[in-house]
Amino acid sequence: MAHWAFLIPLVPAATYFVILLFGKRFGERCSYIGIGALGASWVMAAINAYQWIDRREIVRESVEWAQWGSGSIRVGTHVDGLATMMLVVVTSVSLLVHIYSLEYLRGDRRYTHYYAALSLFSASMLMLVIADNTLALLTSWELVGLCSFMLISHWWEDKDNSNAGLKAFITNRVGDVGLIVGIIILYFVAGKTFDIDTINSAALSGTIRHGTLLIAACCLLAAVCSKSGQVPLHIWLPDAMAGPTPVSALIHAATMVVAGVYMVARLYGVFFAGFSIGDGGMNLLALVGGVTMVIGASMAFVQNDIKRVLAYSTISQLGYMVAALGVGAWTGGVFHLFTHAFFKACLFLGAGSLSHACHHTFDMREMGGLRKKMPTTFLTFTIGTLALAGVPPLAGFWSKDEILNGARANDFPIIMVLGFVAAIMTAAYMGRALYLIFFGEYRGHAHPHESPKVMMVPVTILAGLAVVVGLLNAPFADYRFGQWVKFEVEVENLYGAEGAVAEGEAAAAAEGEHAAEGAAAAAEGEHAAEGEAGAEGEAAAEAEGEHAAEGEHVIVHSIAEIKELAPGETVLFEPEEHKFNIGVAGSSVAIGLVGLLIATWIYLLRKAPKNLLLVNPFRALHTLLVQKYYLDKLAVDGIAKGTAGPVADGSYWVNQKIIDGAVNGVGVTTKKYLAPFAYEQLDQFVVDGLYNGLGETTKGLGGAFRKLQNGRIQRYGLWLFFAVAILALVVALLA
Amino acid sequence: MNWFDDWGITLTVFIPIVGAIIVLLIPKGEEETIKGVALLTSLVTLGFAIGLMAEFDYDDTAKLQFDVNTSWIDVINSRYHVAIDGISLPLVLLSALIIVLCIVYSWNHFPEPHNPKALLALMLVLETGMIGTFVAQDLILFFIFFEVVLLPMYFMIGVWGGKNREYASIKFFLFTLFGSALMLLSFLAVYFSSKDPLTGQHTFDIVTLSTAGVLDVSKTAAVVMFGGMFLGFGIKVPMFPFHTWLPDAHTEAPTVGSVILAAVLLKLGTYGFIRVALPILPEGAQEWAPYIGLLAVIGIIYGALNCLAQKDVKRLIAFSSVAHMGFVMLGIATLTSAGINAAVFGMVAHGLITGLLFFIAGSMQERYHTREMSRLGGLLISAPKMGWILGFTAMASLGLPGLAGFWGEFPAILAAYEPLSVLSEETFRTYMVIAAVGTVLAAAYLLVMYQRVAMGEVPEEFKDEHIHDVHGPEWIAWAPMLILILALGVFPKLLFGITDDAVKHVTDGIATALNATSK
Amino acid sequence: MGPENVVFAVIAAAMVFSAIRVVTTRNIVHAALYLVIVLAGIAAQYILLASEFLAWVQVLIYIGAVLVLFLFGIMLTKAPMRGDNDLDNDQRWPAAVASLFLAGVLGTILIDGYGDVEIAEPEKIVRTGDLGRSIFHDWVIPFEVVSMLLLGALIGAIVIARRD
Amino acid sequence: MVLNQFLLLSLFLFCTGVYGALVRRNGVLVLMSIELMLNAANLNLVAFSAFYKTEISGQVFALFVIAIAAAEVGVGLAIVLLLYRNLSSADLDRADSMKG
Amino acid sequence: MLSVGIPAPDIDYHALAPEIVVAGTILLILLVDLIFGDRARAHASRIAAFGVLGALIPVLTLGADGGDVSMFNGTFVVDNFALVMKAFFLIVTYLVILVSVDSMSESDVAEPEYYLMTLTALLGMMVMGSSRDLITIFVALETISIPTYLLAGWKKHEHKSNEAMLKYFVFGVLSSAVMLYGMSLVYGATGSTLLSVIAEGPRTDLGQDLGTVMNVGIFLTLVGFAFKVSAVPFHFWTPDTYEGAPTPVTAFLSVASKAGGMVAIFSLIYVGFYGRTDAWQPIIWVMAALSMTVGNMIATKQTNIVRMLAYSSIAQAGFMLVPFAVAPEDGLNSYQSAFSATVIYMLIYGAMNIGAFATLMAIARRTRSGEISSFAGLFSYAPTLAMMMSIFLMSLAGVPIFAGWFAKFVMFQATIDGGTGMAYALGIVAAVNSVIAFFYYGNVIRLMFFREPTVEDRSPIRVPTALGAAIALCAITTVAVGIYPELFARLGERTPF
Repeated sequence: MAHWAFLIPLVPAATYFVILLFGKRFGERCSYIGIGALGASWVMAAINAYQWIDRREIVRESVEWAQWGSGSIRVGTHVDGLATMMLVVVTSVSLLVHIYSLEYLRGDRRYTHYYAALSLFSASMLMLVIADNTLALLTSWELVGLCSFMLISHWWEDKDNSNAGLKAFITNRVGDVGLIVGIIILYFVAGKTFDIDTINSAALSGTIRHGTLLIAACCLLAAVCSKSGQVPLHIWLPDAMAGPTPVSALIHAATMVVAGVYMVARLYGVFFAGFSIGDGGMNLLALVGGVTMVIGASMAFVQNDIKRVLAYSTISQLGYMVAALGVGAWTGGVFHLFTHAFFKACLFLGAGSLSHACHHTFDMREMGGLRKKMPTTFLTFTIGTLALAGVPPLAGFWSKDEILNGARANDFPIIMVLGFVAAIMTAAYMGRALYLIFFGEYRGHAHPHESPKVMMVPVTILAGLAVVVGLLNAPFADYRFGQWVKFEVEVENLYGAEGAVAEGEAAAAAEGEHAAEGAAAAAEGEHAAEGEAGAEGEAAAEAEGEHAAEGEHVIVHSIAEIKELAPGETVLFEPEEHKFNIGVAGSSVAIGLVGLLIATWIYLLRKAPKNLLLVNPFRALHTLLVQKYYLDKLAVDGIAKGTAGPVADGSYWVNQKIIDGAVNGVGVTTKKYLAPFAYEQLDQFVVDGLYNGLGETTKGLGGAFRKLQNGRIQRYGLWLFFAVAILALVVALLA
Repeated sequence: MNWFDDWGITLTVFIPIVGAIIVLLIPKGEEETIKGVALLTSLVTLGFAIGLMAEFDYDDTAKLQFDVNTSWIDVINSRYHVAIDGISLPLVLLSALIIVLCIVYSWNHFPEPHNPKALLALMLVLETGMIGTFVAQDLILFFIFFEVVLLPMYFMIGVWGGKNREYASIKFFLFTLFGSALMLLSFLAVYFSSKDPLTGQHTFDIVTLSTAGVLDVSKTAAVVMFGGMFLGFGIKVPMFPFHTWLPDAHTEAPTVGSVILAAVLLKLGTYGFIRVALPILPEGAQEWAPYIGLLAVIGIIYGALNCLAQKDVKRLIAFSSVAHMGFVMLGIATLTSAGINAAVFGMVAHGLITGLLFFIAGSMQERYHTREMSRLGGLLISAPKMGWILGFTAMASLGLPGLAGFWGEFPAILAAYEPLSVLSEETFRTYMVIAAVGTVLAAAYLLVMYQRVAMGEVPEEFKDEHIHDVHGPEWIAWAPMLILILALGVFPKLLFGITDDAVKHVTDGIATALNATSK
Repeated sequence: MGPENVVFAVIAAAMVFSAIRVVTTRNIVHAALYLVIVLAGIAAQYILLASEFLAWVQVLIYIGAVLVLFLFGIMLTKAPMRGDNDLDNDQRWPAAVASLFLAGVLGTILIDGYGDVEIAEPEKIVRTGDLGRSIFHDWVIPFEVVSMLLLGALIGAIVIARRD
Repeated sequence: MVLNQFLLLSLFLFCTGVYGALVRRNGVLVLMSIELMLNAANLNLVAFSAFYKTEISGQVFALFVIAIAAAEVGVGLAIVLLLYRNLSSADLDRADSMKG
Repeated sequence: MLSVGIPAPDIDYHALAPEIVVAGTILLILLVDLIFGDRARAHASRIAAFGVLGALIPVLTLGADGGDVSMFNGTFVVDNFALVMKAFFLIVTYLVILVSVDSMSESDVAEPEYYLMTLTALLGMMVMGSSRDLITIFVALETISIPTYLLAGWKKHEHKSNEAMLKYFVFGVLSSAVMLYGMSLVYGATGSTLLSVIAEGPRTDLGQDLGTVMNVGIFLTLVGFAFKVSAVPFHFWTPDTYEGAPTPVTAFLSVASKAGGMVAIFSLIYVGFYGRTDAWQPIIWVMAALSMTVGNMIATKQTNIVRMLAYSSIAQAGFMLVPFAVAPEDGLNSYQSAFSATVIYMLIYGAMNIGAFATLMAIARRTRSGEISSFAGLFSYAPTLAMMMSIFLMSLAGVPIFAGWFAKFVMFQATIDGGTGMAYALGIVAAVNSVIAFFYYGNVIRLMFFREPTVEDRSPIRVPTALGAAIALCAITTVAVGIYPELFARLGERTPF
């Protein structure tokens, strides 16, 4: 199947054109075309997954796409574990969303367009995950953005919706600048290629100057920020909730927004080497992720719109993934991507179901007590919430735990702390949402009822998946996921080697030395690597053994290790994996539960004093610090509320006013002042004026000359003789 | 097909003008005949262009094919030398196609004052000029064709234009004329500095002049000569400080005028750089490249900012041309084959995309009788198909990958990362980043335009009006462009495959002349 | 200073005076009469320069014909015969400046160019026959053309001047 | 005799003629001034002709000039007459309807 | 008769045939008029036209013969240049006659005499083409001038026509006085009136440096011709005369008479003064630059079409002078491109300018006005005339594919060939001016095409056959030469002395 992987996106792509061109003829039946196409893709993805697990053979296919000068630009597919995993996730969620939308969107004005866009999105997203080069990645990256724009502004009659779409697209474009620049830099430094494997390999092999690599990585990070909602470019994501809810589930929770994370995972060599992830300490990638997860989570507290709560939650969870990759926990990050897709989609679709029941409102203040009226929704939503909060053995627990453990093991304490903070907040705000919606009295005016089966079946399936998928990488499952999906790239050590672009004179000077050293260190390094790998535990040793048999390459985990090798030697690079740690797991569970308890305390039991928000936040913070280990309910209540109030409000304010405001401000300034200035002042006046001025001057001079022509012949004669006399003098002087 | 080798290009170039004369001879009353003859002429021309395409030897696109070289003005050693290579071919096809589409488009709604005879004749004359420019291999012949397009366009704007047409047409004419005068001076300077190795005389032959050693000039002289050409071509492109004629011309021109202007006329300038200025004066090019690059990126940003300030759809599209041609010029300024390939691709893509945008803007104006974005809205409701086409084209215009526009922009930006080795990398990398930022602004103005025009509710004033969706002639005119935009976007090799060798020939020449390592 | 120089000086003085009067006198008929003196003076200078034939032509044509023509013109246009203050226009000063300027420039050049080279005594007087031979050998074309010109000018002047 | 005495006399006549032609309003007077200028040129020619012994083309030239000057005067007077008839004045500055 | 023993000069009557035919035609017209009086009024134009065409025949046979003929001690030479110029004058005069026929027969002017004057001027021009001697040049110039003075006032009942004649006459006579004075100085410096002797430079046997005298003499001589070609600052008569004179006469003045002056400049400079570059080149440089600039600038302000064309012709004269101003000093052959540039420019200018005036006359038959504003909307009721006018104006502006581009082209070519800083500077002045020129040419076109007509009568304009033929001839020439410049280029190439 992997050889035919291009069919997987091609089927929905064809569907897009079919629906677009003949949609009117099919009417509502076009949805079945879409579902059929996705079904086919899903089947192919499943077959592919099976084959991958079976053979684990990376398959690449490509054709020439463009050419210029000496370079031939190829495009093709690249199917490995990561791609396989993504194919499964995307086709699964997309298929379920397609089905769900049958009912949810029934009777919509642009039903056919909706399905067409959904098909196009699926196609683009599938293409994105199997792209073998950065250019194809960029293409599909932009295409998913376009689909996102189309679907967010699906109900474009309302200006707010189209504004949201615009905001999404333009914000993403800002990030795309980074992507474009990053890709271009990588194209050149990796030896004029867009091929991802080559780029990864080149990045790790030491042929590229570190500074350049850092710039490239930073550029790509900007794209990650925009696409995957990282601070400070996350602002579009909450607004994107203006689109239909299934779209939010598919695009803005499960798939498109993780494209950034996927890209980091895909080009991990670049990030790993560029941000020196293996060296520990702190790096920008981890920092961005860490900050995002806390800020995202904190803002989720103050939302009344259920979809916005989920949106901030998504931001926060994406922050986890990015942070995971930033700390070197590659598998953790990718695994979290995997699990998150299911439970977050489940939550969104649940939210859709709620709104379907409650007169298309998403306002939690108009809900409450829906537990009895919508039991399936309640059940699935609860599973999703618990999975998100990291309650074992649900999916979120395993993946989040792995991230925190990775941060610990790779020596990123700050990230770990931030992770815990975010975890507690996550549990708390999800608890809050759960209680506000399903418990207490119903506060709305509609007559809520359970949604039809067409909607609830997908939700239930997702809930079921949210329960089980986490087990794939559980210790008792032999960390299967980690074996199936891993980052590995063949690297030739060129640090200090002849012909390496590395560093001009310095490198040249050191060359001889290095060569000698390298040769001596060759055997040693090999052994060391092996030894270390062996010490890592059975699973790793096993994996290595396999590889050693296959590719006969030594496996290394860090650049330092590569550098120790002899120049020219080829190794297999893999980020180091850290497996289950009971301490971290326990803490995270505890923290999750604490969060839930806080929420329970406040929202379910309604024990919190009403004026708690008025408490001076500094005093609250002080109290929190001083009475750190107090398990006093009131104190906890106070701290929780205090944190949830002003800090979240503050960060929301920052979000809305400063960051959003800055962007809007830049936008408004550009539009209101800069652009008119450029247009009215510069273009119309200065530039135009200059040219018109030339014309006027000509005419003005013409007028002056005309005065000489006063109509009297003797005056003409006078000019004649003046001219004669003067010119005669000139001639005489020249002679 | 021996006769075709000899006559193919000549017929393609001159059939339109014969058609124009026939059109002029038909009495004014017989409108159907006039239209028929004009359409037939343009179709035959397109047929010949396609014949050229079919007979073209794609294995050697750098070679000049269908070469015809006979005497013309012996006094100044100027010859009738026409031929096409991989750079010319796409542009010839584009020109022939656009004219057919324009004639079809205007079939039933000629702009006021109603005078199909004159308008069609002008369009056919334009066609001769455009195709002629793309095939000429002699500087004087090139110059003549380059100038032939001037008059018809001037009249087109001036007679059939909007309110401010006189100002616009004069401005267009004067700018271009001024540029041509200086360009001609440069051509002459080149002529007098040249020596044809075969005849020992001065020569105007572009091919000969592009050969190393034919031109004997000091670096300073080369820089000055290039400056003249720069002005001539740069005004036509138009590059940043010389662009002010463009918005006026576009805004005032009738729809087909805008389309032809955007689709083909602007390319004459960029084509001139690639065909004439760079190969003949590589040393001049080297000195000018950073400044061309600078003006190009200023154009990108400046054009985009101005777009944001526009209230008028057509004017917005016009300013977007400034930005897009900035990308083309940036590609050219890198002097690399990636950059120039991108430029040629950008020329074709911009021709199709912006041409289509102008078509749509024209159709909208015809229906709404206004181009004020604040008064428009809900196109997707009133005329959904047109709304979709507009959306598609806007996306293509903002450089969405998978559509043609991308392949003009991205490789240009890419090429700026690593310009020819004799150029400053730092400078061009800065340009690269600025140009990339330009893409954000492009998205902004196009989407804002789309939002204003196509989305939202239908404004009160048009609520009760019947807005006709895309009709027959419009479909016929637009469908080929839509298909090409998509096809070129998905299979860029269709075009890159043709241009690459020819461009490489040019860049290799430049690199050799400058002792640079060709990249 | 030989006798011819004395003659020259006397005639020249008369010519200079008369010329100035021609352009300054307030009586138009006087101007014509002063012009006679100048033209006659020129004829005299011709003789000094040993060009008798030319001198006679000068007298015959200028004094005999042209001047009569002028007088006719004066009468036909009913020009005021007596002093007329309004005979000059308002650009006397600029005109004076222009002509003096010109005189200055050209005079300097002439003095500079020819210094005080002498006109030597003629070895042989230029005879009318020589002139005729010269005209009919070298300048037949101008001669014939002048005849056509005079014919044309005559007819043209009649057409313009006649009343109809 | 010094050549320059004739030349300077001629120059004087010429410049006087210039002055007159520029200042005199009456057409006939302007024609007279022009005659001064032409005669000045003639004097030059004859002087040079006498100066270069073997050269008589100067005198021939002068003859032609005299003939043509006569024609010019004839034409000029015709013009002045016509002007007088149409404008009732022989003043040149009356004719200034076209300017600019 | 031969008592004084004048040896009969060698006369090649074949070489003189064109002039003889023209002179004969003049006499024939006179005779016919004398004998038949008013009955033959209408035939004068035909006789003139046939005479002119008849004179063209020997020009062509002479051209076919090849070989230069030099007569009368070198004062009169018939070479390629002379033949080309004579043919040009003949054709231009023929066109002017065509243009004049209807306009003259419809007004109350003296018709046979009109042609007589025209042919007399033509005779002067033809002689000018062959003159290689100051006396002949002077006589030829006056033969051009005096009849044209009279022609300018031919509509003698019109004040403007009188005024045109007066100004032309006064200015012309003043200039020729200056010229004559200059010639006397040149003669004084070199001791000869023969250009071939003058070319040897000032006499050195006097122990005096006559260089300055000669240079000033050269300059003063050129003034007379600068007046003829209406180069600034000797152009003042031009607008007034052009405006007031009958339009066919204006056409004649603007092309034939101007070309006559230009031909004289050719002979003088390239045969006589070539070695004295420092005398004439700076002056011509200044005149060229001034003419282009001043002519164009004032033209932009004109409201009368003829006046505008007058200023345009001043500017065009500037363009024609450019090659002189930049002709390189080294060697005799290197002025080739400068020389042929002006010849070509002149030929092309003739076609397009006569065309413009002819079209103007055709249009004025309807509008009865010389105001530019009266051209408004012409395209809507007289599309062909509007197109013709546009062709000529565009050509004057130098827009390809009309002949004017090639004229401008060779002019620019000459500046670059000149290769000096001053040459380039003048080239830039010319370039800027060719853009400015479009302001006013374009303005007329704009009015014709883009405006609503202001006249009431919008029926198509009937164009008399002769006039139409002239317009057509000019238009065909303008377009044909524009597309295939070789037609004229060859003439320019073959002409140098």
